[in-house]
Amino acid sequence: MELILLSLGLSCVTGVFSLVTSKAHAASKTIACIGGMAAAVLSFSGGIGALFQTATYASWVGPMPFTNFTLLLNPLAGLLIAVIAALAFAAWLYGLSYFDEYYDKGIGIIGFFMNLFIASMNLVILADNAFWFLVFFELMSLTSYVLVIIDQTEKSLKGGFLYLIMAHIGFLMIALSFFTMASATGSLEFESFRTCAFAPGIATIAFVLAFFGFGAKAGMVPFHSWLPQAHPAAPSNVSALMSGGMIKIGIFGILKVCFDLLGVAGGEISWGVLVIVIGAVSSVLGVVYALGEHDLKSLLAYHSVENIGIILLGVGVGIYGWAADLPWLAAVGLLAGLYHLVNHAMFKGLLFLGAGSVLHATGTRNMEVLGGLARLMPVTAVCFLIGSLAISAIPPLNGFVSEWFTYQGLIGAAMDGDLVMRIVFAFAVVALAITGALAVTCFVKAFGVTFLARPRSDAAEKAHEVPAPMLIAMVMLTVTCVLLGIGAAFVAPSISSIAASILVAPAVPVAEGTTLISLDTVSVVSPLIMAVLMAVVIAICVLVRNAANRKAGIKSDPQTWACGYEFDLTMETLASTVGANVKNFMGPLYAIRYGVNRAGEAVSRLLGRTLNPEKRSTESAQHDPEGTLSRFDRDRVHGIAPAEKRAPALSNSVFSVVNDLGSWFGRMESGDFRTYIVYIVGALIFFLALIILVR
Amino acid sequence: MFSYPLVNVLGACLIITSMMVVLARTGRAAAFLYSFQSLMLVGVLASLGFVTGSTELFTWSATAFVTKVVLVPAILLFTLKKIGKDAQADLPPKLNPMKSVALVAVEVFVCFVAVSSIDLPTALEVKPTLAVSLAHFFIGLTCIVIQRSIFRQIFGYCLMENGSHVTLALLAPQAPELVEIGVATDAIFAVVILAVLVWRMAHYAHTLDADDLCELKG
Amino acid sequence: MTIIVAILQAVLLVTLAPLFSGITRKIRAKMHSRKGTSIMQDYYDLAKLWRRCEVKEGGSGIISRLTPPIFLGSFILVAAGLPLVMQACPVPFLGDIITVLYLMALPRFMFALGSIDSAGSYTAIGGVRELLVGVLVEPSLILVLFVAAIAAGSTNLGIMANAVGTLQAYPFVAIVVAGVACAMACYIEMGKLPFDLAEAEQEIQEGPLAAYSGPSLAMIKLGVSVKQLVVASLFVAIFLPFGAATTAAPLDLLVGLVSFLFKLLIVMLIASVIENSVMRARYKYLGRYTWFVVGIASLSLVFLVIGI
Amino acid sequence: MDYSTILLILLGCPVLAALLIAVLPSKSTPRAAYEAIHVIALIAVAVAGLTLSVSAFMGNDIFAVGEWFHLDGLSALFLCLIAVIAPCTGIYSLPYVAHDVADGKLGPSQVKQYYAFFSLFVFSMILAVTSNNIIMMWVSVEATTLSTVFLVGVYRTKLALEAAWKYVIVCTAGVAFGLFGTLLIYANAADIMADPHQAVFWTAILPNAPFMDHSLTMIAFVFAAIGFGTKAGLFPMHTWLPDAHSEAPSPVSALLSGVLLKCAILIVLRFFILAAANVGDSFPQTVMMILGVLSVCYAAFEVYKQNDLKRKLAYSSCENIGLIAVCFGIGGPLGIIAGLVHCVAHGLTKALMFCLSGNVMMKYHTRDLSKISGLISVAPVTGVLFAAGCLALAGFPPFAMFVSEMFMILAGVAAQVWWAVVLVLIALVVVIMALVRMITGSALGRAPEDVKRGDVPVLALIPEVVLLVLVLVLGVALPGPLAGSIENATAIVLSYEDENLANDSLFEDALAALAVVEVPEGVFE
Repeated sequence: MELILLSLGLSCVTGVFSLVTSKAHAASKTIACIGGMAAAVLSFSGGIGALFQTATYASWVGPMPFTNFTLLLNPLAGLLIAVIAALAFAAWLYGLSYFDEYYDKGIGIIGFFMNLFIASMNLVILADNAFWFLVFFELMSLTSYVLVIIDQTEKSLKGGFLYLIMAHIGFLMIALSFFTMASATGSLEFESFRTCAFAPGIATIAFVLAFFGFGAKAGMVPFHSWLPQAHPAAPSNVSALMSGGMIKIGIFGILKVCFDLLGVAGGEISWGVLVIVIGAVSSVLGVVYALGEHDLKSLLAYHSVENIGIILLGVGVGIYGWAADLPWLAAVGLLAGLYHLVNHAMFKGLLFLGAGSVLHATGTRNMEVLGGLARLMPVTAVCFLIGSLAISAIPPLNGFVSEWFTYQGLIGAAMDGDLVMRIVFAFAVVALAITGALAVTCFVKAFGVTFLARPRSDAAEKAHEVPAPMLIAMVMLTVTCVLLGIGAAFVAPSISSIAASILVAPAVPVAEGTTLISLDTVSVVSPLIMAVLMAVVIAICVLVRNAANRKAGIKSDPQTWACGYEFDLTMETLASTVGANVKNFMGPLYAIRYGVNRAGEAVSRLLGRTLNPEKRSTESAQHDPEGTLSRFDRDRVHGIAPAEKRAPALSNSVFSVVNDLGSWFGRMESGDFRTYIVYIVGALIFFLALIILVR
Repeated sequence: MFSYPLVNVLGACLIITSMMVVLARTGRAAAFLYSFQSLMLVGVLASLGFVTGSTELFTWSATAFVTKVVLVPAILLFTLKKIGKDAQADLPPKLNPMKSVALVAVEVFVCFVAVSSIDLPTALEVKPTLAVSLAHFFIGLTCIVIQRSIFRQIFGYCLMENGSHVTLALLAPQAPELVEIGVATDAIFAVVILAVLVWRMAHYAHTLDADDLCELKG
Repeated sequence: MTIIVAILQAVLLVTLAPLFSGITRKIRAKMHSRKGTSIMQDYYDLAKLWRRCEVKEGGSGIISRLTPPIFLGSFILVAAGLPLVMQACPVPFLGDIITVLYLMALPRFMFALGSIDSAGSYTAIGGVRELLVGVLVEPSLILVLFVAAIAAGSTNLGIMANAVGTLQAYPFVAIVVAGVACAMACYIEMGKLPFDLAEAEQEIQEGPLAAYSGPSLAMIKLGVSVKQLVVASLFVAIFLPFGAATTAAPLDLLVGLVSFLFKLLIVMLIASVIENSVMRARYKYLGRYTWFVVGIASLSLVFLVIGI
Repeated sequence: MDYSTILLILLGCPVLAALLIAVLPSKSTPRAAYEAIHVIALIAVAVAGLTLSVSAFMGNDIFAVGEWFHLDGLSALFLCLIAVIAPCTGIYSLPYVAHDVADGKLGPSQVKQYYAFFSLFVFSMILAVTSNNIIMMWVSVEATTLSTVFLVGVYRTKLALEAAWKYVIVCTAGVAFGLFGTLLIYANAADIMADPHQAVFWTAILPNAPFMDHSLTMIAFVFAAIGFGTKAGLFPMHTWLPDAHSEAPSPVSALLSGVLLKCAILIVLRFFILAAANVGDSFPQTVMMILGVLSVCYAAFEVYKQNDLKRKLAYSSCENIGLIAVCFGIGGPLGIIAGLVHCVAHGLTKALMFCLSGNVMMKYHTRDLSKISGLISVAPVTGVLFAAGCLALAGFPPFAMFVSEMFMILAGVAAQVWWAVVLVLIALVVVIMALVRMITGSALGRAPEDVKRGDVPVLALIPEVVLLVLVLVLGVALPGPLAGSIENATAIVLSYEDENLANDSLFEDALAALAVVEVPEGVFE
């Protein structure tokens, strides 16, 4: 605890110093990064230390008279803090070079807010009081909002706007949830929630509100729309921190509310079902929409939606097992969820840093104009490839381990479940399988189109390997990914003990020697041995093939064979090639988005017409300015999205409805003050009538 | 002679005079009528003073005489003179006289009904006057609402003021003089300020038409 | 002991793969009323390629070089883990269905990357399509395996094979229906008509190979043949485990081996007969067929849920 | 010097200043003379006001001139607000007026008028807050209108005059209803009290309130709520508010919105207390709730729609006054606390924002938001203050309004008025959308070419920084004295309730009461 508090203090001090020195760009950057790294090291050691200890609790009389300032560090909090600290360390290290580009955009501001952002994330995790939790939760949104809009381009401003609004909606739901509990216990301390046996109705209301509230932060469907807009807009290492770290706070919140705060009240099976269904939908839709993206960072952001879905599947199994009193399931579900949480933080952080390196080297995130980077920036390419393999759950990397546990949890749950539950779990398993297959496709696209084949633009041709700090940061995360994979047998027991501490139950055995075991489904897997075997077999194949090559010789032909046509760069696989193919089969899923957006637009139009009939007639004359582009150009600019018909995003429809309502209300104020007086008299009469009604 | 019926009769006169103020064709005529109507008000106050034996009310009527019968009409006439040719101060009202009278009648009726349901010992004897004062207030509001000329709307304000003055006298005959003086001076200040505003409007914007003052809207 | 079985299995499948491929070609020729090549023709082809000089084409780099070994290696690993001659996994930690499925994703991943790497347009299209076929097959395959796993009470292939082999897997009808669905899913995965024409260049599975030559091409061609056998074996292992050894006694193993080869041959024969009686479907309409398979798989789920 | 004298000095200073300024000849007196008098008077107000507030927070009930003036914990809170915001906006006026004079918008006589009426305005607000005589309360509210008319119309453009006219007509008409309410209460009290002369004093009526006639008290409360609610800017009586706020000079808008509206709320609250003591709290709460929810919902959409910076802020005031009304409508210790904290928080925040809008107008010479962009690059300090102010107004931590909004939600959830909570929250989201959009569009983005770089005078920035610091401090901590004062004030408001919760910490009591006390039924029962 002391270590973490020290690190928080350090973050704040660093932030202020960085702000103060913001005129001297390099100094400000160095202060921010070094200080941030030191703080990250401190909080990492603090977090790791907390994993194996009992919870520490600290409470002070805070500045607010109605409530104390209370912190709680338990293993779950320790895990989250350690994960965020690891990411933060990589992000700061990366920033040492990456922030050079941000000198004229206010490096001091970045240093200040990024430090505050990390500190507020840690405080959200630690806070054990509803009021302070909410304060830090909002601060976290706010500080990250500043980081999102730091570029001040139109796109980033729009993305940041949507982000802040969604975060706030989520925040309000969380507030309602906490206050529902508080009004039953009469205190804002989590300690009082924890010991209160809520009535089932209240508990369910609180859980559902909290689930959707935190879900909005986590970016699950249907609250995902901010994620692909906001994350890409931030500096890449901040995106890594947001996508890898911040959205996990949403998961943390769900776990905290469900198991900790409502622990005494006990859960309901239906909560688990809700979480699983939302998780399944999020995972499939997330990856499907990711496939439609061209912007490397948007693609990664959509993948966060997918991975949050997978984490939710694990968590859902945990909640189900807990509510149905199946200790093994509860433990393995949570293990799967938490493991994937850690994994996702690592590989998504890595991938965003990789995307940042691409951006740094070429100045663009549009995959269509990249290509051929593997030769120019080999280290980045290897790191990105390993990250891609990990996120696609290819054994023996870490993504595979957590998804394996998720599958075991789901199948194990189905074995014990009744009729309805079996169908639910079958649905979840199928969704997870589709997600896995699509994720493979998606990362073939992301890696292949960006790094392989030939460069398709000058920018890509002139790319160069990024400076050492950035490389070290990426390599660090890559190594972590690999270690979390092949060392799973050593990591899983500690995560399992965290799950046990959440459930207040003895830990179930999940590993034996180098093998991971799944008791209920009687199955084992050993990433370490598998890795060795794969290495051996593949090495043998390589050796054999190379021996043959040596004997027969090897030549190089610079020309690509194009079935007799003259080769040209547009023949290469573009992101849209993949997208168009996917759309072929996944059309209905894109149609959902189109349909929803379209319905929103129709409703807003209808409302607008009825409310303000005279205003609308001019707007119909507008036509799509992109209509004149050729299909190819359109694809290069927008990805396959134009292949599906574009409808304005749902958020736009909402804004337009709000605006129309505003105009409609505004007609009340015609400008003639004589009618205003009539309103006053009307109000008077209304309330006098109310008196008659009351008496 | 000096008893509640007198108060009530004078109250009825108040309604009629105030209606005349509303219906007057020119601002000048309205100012004189208002002076006359204020005289009625002074009468009401004085007679109430006799009836209740409250000395405060005599002071009140004296101040009311000075302020309402003399000062306010003088200010308004002065304003009218100042406006002169800057803008048209006499504009036809939005509602024709027939409808206005009908509206006022309805208001008086509603006020009577409303007041009759109130049982307050202080106001038991003067219920009709209480209703009149309330109606008077609403006539003032009506004046503001139906007049196009903002100069004429000042009269609306004055009528409202008179109405509440009577109510004050009826319900709070024992209130300290200072309160009454506060209310009265407030009214004077208000009229002065309104008058200055009207003059400025005429001077700077060259219009006194309320329909022209609809540029600021929601 | 079981390790030896595993290695044996892997070696066996690798060595037999060209033979089975040759056999199906022979059958096709017969059905087309042609004489056809020798059933050993694939061996000759591979041997010839093995001696050829390799040409690195276009923009291809290290990924292209790595793809053939990884492709072949992964399938060898899968082959080693399947309960083929025994009703148990020779290497238990390779025998989990999830492991198998995800292990099979690695070659697909590398295959598609390799196809993009060479910068040719035809190769890449093939690679991407191959990925998408995977996407389409995955739901039905996982659903079938889900049913089998629940019926057998484990996700371990060996235990599943044992449960089916000893007729202990509970909802019997569900298992049978699941078997049918699994057969269809595996058939699609094998890359046969009407879905694919595995040995035609510029088709889905072989299209990406356009940029390969020499030993690499040989290796990847071998890999494709092994893949077909592995996929077929997966079906055989789970749903037709009859005759496989229940103990590790040498005699039992021998019986198991013979029966496995026999079953595999039958399956491959049936597959090639079907293959040669249908025409090529348009890739665009692949979804219709796979939906049908998903339907059957769901049916098995329904049977499982209601316990028939 | 005893506190009564200080109270008189407090009242006297601004009047004297106003008279002095009025007496000085406008042609020959340099502007500095006006400014000096103005500043001295305001500093006196600040010192005296804060001294009195602090002593009132200690629990003193201060009376002056018999019982005519009265300062208790409740009014001290509002006096405190005046004592802080009036000097801030007053000092802000100096550079603002100087700028307008340099621009040729204001002549010497207008400057004189401005400073004279400014002092008068401050006086009338102090009067409204401290008067104990209920008729005097009405007079003072009327006086606030009259003293600000020329401040609103000081520019003498057609629009400014139109706004001033609307302001004065709508407010006097509305406030006249307040007089009827006042009179009804007075007559009612005079009947039952031994000494009818005492019936004009609020402190004297309160103990007798339970014996008044119920129907009349209800009618009186409705009249008062409508009448003084007009001044407070509650829907549908708010119509003067956007016009007056948008056309007035920015410091005046700040004072109007930051303090005047709150003073009107205080008066409504006084009547609320009387009515609640008489007929129970459910009826006045229902009235406040309806007015509040309507205001919040209406104004929120207007805030979003408006494209005029100051109108946007004005509607936001309307929305926040609605929130305060909702808090009182929810009732209970928590609701009242929430309302009072919100009064303070919003007062400071909105004063800040209106001052900043003045900065913006000094730089851009327009209020049209579509023409204002890149504020941060044009005037960095103003830009940062502006962005922070918007966030503060949107209710983000660590700013003061976050605390009160949280309290409101908590109170609403505890009272189980879900419909109101949900409506208000939707409205709040809309408001946040509007304000964040304003940050996005105006504070950030590309600056127009024709705007000169560089910040406004330092003297204009100082009061804003002070206000922002206050908002920030209140957001992270409720300092002891303030918390104590809010407890005092709440206790006064809750005096109609049987069990007196005002012991050690009302906050904790209020929270704890949630668990113990049976949750009150919906406000309509």
